[in-house]
Amino acid sequence: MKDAVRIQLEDFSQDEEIAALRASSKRMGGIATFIGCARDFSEGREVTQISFDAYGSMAVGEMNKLRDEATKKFALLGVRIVHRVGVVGAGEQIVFVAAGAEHRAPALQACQWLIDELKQRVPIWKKEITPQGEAWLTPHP
Amino acid sequence: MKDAVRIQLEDFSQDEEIAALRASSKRMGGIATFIGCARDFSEGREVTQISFDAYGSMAVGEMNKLRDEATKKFALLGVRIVHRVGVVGAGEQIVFVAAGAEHRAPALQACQWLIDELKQRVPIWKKEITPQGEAWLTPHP
Amino acid sequence: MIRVLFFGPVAERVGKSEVQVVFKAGMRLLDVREQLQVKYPAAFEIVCFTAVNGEHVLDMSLPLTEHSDVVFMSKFSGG
Amino acid sequence: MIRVLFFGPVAERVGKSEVQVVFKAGMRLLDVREQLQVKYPAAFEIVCFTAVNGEHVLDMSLPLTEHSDVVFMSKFSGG
Repeated sequence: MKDAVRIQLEDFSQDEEIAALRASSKRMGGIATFIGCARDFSEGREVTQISFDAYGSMAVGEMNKLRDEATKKFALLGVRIVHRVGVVGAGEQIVFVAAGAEHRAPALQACQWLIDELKQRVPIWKKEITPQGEAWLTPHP
Repeated sequence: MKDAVRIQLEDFSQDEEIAALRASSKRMGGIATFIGCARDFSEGREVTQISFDAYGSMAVGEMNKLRDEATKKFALLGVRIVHRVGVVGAGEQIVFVAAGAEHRAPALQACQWLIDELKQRVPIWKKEITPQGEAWLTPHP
Repeated sequence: MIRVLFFGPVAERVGKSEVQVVFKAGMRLLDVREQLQVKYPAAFEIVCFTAVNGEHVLDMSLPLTEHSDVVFMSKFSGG
Repeated sequence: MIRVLFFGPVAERVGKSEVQVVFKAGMRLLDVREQLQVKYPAAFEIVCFTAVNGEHVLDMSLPLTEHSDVVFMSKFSGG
């Protein structure tokens, strides 16, 4: 069984992640997920690939903290967080977050909280590769 | 290709639905999904199965309206809605909603709006089958 | 004929999923409802929504046409 | 030795992903930062966060121990 929280080079399967999440409890009435994808266009520039650099050990540590905090805050029955690193092509999947709870409201709230916090707290950096060259993305405040 | 909006007896695959959703646009930066599952416990009773009755043609009509309204309201690039009917075992999947947008905020908001509205507007009814007998579920106001 | 459909808990209380009501010129939605409410009072206790030809209808004075599909529905519990 | 790591845009501006700083008794996080900031001013322009041994640190007066891992990071852009 793959870790519930991990970074990896390869793509992920929602079916596999959701099956693993649901295996943890039959009390789960609602599962909310978020998938971030590599867009082929960003701030007016065509983007062909995105390259990710990560401070791996800390990234996984922070993602596990997010999982624990969300579980307490929203009384979740399960959480999965997967982030890809390396090079991802336009249109490919980058990040997956899933939150399972007895009812839908906490699952949906937790999913939004998890992706918002992940972007704030997890040491991963994105470089956009365009036909004109490469540039590290500067996040908006 | 399966319809983006449908009711069906059989289970669904998230991977298939997400692939179909993503095929519609490479501008999609965020996809939010909600999966409703049959819980094995409801209001103190053990539930072994859930049976669904639907006013099929109107249900699909209303689900298509939800799709169109959400697409306008949240500037979505894609929506998928799948609801199962017939008999579903405890722990199985019941409903799937996915919203894809350029950015994550509208995708997440649309996903929540879609599942909330679906519950209000789509003519489908749920009967809980327990070891003590069967009972149509009375939704809370 | 007006075809009247029932689903889920309403169908259970009516004891069937479909009944026919003879169409009369000038017939309104509320005429059909009143006629059936007398026959199936327990079912109509839980009726919250009405649809005509697959569309939600709030105005019970809606005139019906021959061969309309009318559905009296309890609160939805899908999802 | 203190091992100092750089990632993403900071590593690009430093020109490498790791440097070593000689540990001295009583050394604080800000001593390491000042020493490197002079050498790599362009990189430190975009540094927003600091971690010691994999944990976010806000207090720059934190005393370091021999063999600490220190990371100076720009704003995250994952997800």
